[in-house]
Amino acid sequence: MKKPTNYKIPEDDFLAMRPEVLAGWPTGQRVDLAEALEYHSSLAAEKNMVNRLQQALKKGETLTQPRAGVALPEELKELLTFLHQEGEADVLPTTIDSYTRQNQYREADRGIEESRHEERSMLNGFPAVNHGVEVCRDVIESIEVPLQVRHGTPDSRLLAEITLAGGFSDFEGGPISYNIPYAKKVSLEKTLRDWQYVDRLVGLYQERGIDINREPFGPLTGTLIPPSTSHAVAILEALLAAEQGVKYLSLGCSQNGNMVQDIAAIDTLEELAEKYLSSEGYSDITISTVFHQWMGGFPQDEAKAYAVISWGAATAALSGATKVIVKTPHEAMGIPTKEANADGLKATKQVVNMMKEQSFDQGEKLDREKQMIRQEVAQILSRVKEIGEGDWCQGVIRSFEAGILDIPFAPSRYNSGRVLPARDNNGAVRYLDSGELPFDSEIMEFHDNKLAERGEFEEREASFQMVIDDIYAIGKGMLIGRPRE
Amino acid sequence: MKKPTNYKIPEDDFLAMRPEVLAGWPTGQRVDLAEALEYHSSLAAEKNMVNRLQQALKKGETLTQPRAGVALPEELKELLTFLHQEGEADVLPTTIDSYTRQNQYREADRGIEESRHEERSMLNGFPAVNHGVEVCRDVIESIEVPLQVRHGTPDSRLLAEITLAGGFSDFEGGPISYNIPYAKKVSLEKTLRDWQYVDRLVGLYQERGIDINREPFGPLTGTLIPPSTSHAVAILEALLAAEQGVKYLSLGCSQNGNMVQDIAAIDTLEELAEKYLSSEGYSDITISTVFHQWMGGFPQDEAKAYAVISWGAATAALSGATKVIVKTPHEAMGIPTKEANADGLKATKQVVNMMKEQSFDQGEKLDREKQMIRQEVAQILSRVKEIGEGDWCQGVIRSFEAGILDIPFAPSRYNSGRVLPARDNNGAVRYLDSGELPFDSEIMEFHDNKLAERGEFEEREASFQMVIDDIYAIGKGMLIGRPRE
Amino acid sequence: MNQNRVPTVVLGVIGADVHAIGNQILEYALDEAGIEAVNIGVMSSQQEFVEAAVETGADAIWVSSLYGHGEMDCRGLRDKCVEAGITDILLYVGGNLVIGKRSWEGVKDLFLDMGYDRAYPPGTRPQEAIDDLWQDLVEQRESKDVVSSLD
Amino acid sequence: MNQNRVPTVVLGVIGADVHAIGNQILEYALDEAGIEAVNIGVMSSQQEFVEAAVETGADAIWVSSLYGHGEMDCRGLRDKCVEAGITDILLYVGGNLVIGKRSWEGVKDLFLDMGYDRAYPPGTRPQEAIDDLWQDLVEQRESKDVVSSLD
Ligand code: B12
Ligand code: B12
Repeated sequence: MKKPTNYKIPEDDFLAMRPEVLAGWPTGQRVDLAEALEYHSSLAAEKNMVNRLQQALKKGETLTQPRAGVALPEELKELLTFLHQEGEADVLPTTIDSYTRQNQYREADRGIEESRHEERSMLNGFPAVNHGVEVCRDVIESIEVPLQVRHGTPDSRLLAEITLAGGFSDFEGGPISYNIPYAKKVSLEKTLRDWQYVDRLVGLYQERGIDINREPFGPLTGTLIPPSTSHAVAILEALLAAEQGVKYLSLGCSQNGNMVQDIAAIDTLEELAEKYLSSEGYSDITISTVFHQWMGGFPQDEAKAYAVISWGAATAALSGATKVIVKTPHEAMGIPTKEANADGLKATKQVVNMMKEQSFDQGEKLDREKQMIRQEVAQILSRVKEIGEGDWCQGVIRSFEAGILDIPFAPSRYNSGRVLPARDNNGAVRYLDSGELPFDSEIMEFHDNKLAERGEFEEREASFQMVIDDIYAIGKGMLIGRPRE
Repeated sequence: MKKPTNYKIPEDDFLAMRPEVLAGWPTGQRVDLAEALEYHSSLAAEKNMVNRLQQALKKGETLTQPRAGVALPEELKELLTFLHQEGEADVLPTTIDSYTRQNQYREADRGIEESRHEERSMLNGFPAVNHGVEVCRDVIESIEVPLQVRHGTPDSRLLAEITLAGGFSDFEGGPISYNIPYAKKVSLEKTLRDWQYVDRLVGLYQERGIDINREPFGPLTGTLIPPSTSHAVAILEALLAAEQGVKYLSLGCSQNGNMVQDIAAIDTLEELAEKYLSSEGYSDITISTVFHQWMGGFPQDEAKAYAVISWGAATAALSGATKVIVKTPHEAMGIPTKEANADGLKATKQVVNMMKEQSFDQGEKLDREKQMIRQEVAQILSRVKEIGEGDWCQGVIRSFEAGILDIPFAPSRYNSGRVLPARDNNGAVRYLDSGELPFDSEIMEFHDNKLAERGEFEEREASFQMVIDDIYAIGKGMLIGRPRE
Repeated sequence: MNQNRVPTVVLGVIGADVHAIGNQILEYALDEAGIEAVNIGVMSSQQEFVEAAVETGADAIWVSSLYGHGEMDCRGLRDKCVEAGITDILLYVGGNLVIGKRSWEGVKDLFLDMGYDRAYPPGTRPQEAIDDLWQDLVEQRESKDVVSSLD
Repeated sequence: MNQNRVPTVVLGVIGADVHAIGNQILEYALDEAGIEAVNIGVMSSQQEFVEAAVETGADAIWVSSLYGHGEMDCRGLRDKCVEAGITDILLYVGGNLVIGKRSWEGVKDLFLDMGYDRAYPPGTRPQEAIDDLWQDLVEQRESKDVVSSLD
């Protein structure tokens, strides 16, 4: 098989690939593109995600969205309705279970059965492939707002076919962001190809007049990811998607906890994505932004969890993100009850509503953070392009091999795992060890100095113990993992 | 009786007044100054509030403090211990019940009895006068951190005598702040005199080497108070206290919800208080600051209440206030259970801990807010001094008569009640009607313009309906009370 | 109730309670609704409520209690009304009536048992009580009409 | 357990679970404690755990499950160990073992009944389990000593 390169799959080639994909599970047979397009046209405009996001962009809203998914459709409808009505969620997800994410549809079937039998969800999400197109449509029809598929599936071709035909108008993930943090042995060659398929499918809908939004998964491993790392990935995935005909993209990252750095992250993400997309010749793309409330370990105490949630909501509002993905007071313990999920949403909504008319002085500190992110992203992406000899697909593959792209704490064996992040003395996330990231000495010194400053303050060397302390910190009530006395 | 003037009560005069005060209720007989001083000296340094506040000032901490008080001492000890241990409160209060606040000691006795009988607190606070010195000391001894008396008592002379002798090292209130928002028919002449007594008593402790902190009640009616109004009152009360020998003062105000304005408020409060104190010749005073989480109507929903609490905590931390007074998720419903009280504290602590190393760009917006507050306070206070012919006591009395001092929504008949506040289009609190406040045209125009801007946006005139909408807004999930569609 | 007269409500905050804001809003809302509002303000005793009601020939008394002592402060108001000869006057009560967050049903029964006609939980919109008032006044008049037609 | 040998623990994350961070920290903590850590990483099957344990002559298997499918994934591991002839190997399990926030006592019993020696709730500090391990190993040795002295 040819190595994947960043070219738009010709429609005929694409259509030739479809039967095999759809044969992956019996429910695939039901998918019919023409009929699906018609179905989308028949849906009210309010149920289309692109429509809702455009509106938010225009009005400067920050929309709230939960994570939520259970094994059975009736329960899913009840859950989503509750989150919309009681939780005041602006847009809704359907989170897919972990078996489906691994294409283990047989295990998912077992999970469905066990869930029916035990009368509680034995799956951590909704196995949309097993349920099939009609069941998805039944869900879509019963909910008043647009739905997005959220998953973490390296090979989501069949999932995309079924859920898009099922009426979903937004699909999360990407070849890097749903591989490196979500898999151990899946090669980037494979995911790059599989996501070209997904993006091409979205492009097909788009070309035929149905707006579908795509959202790379910004947070990656969710834990102390320096903004330039997640930005580089998000922009690469945006470029790859754009090539296949995707027109609407939500790009995001997760809260790190230092407000200035977090605001700088959202600001630059939009700015840089637009810059790269247009300089690469994709000029009619609409970008919205997504801010994830803290994605690492949460405090077990619910009151403290509310604090983390609210602080994330405040940052989202101040950064002007188009959407905020909401955590719940049960986060550290397990998949939330619908009530706990609604509580996270309500707390977020209250803060967003109270902040939406407010803005801050933006001065030197913010400028400096933005400038650092811009430089770091530029240096990473120019090396990626260079090593790929102008091809972004090859660039991604070779960059991960060489550690030019390197995601902290990721389980994938295709990730070199040399980069170590840690917080500086103000809680901003820096590179403690930048591994093989292609940074110049100015950037390296900046990070080294920042961490030396903290080391001095704490009277210890910056080391892996510091990283561990930072991983635990928010769960233990702090932002920075100070040494224990 | 002579009109009150701002002079230091001679010690002999003061001692001559004491017997009558102490005769106010049988427990007064037990108070013995010399013995009380000895008792304070015997207490561990950690139990002294001044000590703790100095430490916080030095380290740049923001201490957390709840409101809490129940009828019976055993329950009070249990409650306070819980709030310290489980709620991680840094310093603790004892909130006094409303009968004691009105010197209705007989009703308080009935409340104690009913509480014993019903086995739940039938009083909204701790009737310290009825319980007396020994019971107070028993409470002090069982708690590891310093305790402050929080009340709302126009005439708190006996309460101060008993609680200070009982080992409390911090006493809240003042002649204006515990009169105008807390009483209907009590004259300022009376409260000015009664608080001279209280401050003189504190001065006596101070002169004899026992540090006692005094805290004017910053929030006043707690609802949409423009910073210059509460600052003017806080500074006046600081000046009056300083004259009587008070050396340690915590000055505060409550959150209004616009972060820039709130930070400006805390910044200028400290700055202006120091300026006025030293220009009036009180140079050895230590000022700390207190930020109250939103003091107006709360959302009933607990998740939303957490959001308001957390947002207040964030503002407190960013403003660098020495202490934050914490609300609870039960606020809209009733006096919180000890668990709910601890929950508010824990959420606050989490935010404060996550924010404490962070700071912001401070630019033009903040400067402008600060500049407005400085000018407004200067204009009010210079009129107060002028109309008092150089005497601050007389200045206060005449200013309230003339509406030069005027507290929105206050129940007192000594308040002219012409001032109406409302939020501008960014949620900052402005003067919709500045009544007789002695502002120059520049200031008036500033406020008018701000409110006109909002009026235009909302397509309605700024009116009392806007004020009502703002009063309800936070309780209904918004900062600004927009017209209903 | 005189058929052509604007109805009159005496309102105030009972006991040692100084919560003034809701009281000011209630007065404004009654005014806007075309009801004569006699506001005796905060810190009002039972006696003051009754006197004001007698003096103004009020149709209803609206008692607020926010600060938690409502249970102790509100007991006995109906008796005082009866003593003063305004036996049938409508008594409404609202606010944060008891100490702490308790189930509303229990609290409501407590106050209805004390002789109040209606009780309102925290967060009640004034309009709700105003609607109730019009309805109660109509019913009262109808039942009086029945009585007088039986004369 | 060989008296002079450094104890060996096989650790990994079971099923389709990719939560890698706790696993990395556990490995580091075991290392620091002077225990040989054989980390088979995330997404490991029961078979992989057993094979690694047999191969390395491990004293214990530490299974992590975070993502909620622990109940389905962990069932049967003890049987597989017995089949593979490592009947007495210590089996510890920890993480967010079930879906949702459930009472820990119930969850613990569920996993002990499945044949695990110890189960740990979310938020367990690695040191706690390391202390338990040392203790369990001593006890195991003592009971083996008793057995061998009876031979
Ligand atoms: C970071 C994170 C992620 C990252 C993981 C990145 C990566 N590859 O590692 C991402 C974003 C990719 C992710 C994905 C998912 N996640 Co996740 N995730 C988390 C989160 C926020 C933190 C986990 C973490 O790193 N903690 C820090 C480490 C140090 O702690 P730890 O993992 O708990 O491990 C410690 C202890 O538990 C203990 N321990 C663990 N195992 C063992 C074993 C033994 C023997 C012992 C002694 C001790 C022990 O020691 C460890 C070290 O101290 C948790 C919630 C939380 N805890 O706040 C959710 C959480 C674990 N995730 C959850 C879920 C459901 C998912 C998803 C299915 C997605 C979803 N619903 O949206 C996918 C699953 C993908 C998959 N196939 O596995 C749920 C699990 C629900 C449940 N059990 O009911 C949680 C609890 C969140 C929630 N409340 O919904 N997640
Ligand atoms: C602002 C406020 C204050 C201000 C009041 C300033 C002033 N003079 O008005 C200050 C700071 C001075 C204050 C003091 C105290 N307060 Co206060 N205060 C509040 C707060 C935050 C808002 C009240 C408010 O203005 N709401 C907005 C208005 C518009 O709403 P409202 O008052 O509820 O009134 C509306 C409805 O209830 C209804 N309504 C009211 N009465 C009636 C009657 C009828 C017939 C009808 C139909 C409807 C109706 O209509 C009104 C208009 O919409 C509330 C908590 C909350 N609600 O969030 C606590 C609260 C009322 N206070 C409380 C307490 C305990 C006190 C203190 C004892 C202090 C303390 N513990 O620290 C003192 C009491 C002093 C005294 N002697 O009364 C408690 C009462 C506890 C309880 N019942 O269990 C509360 C609930 C806070 C709490 N959870 O602890 N307080």
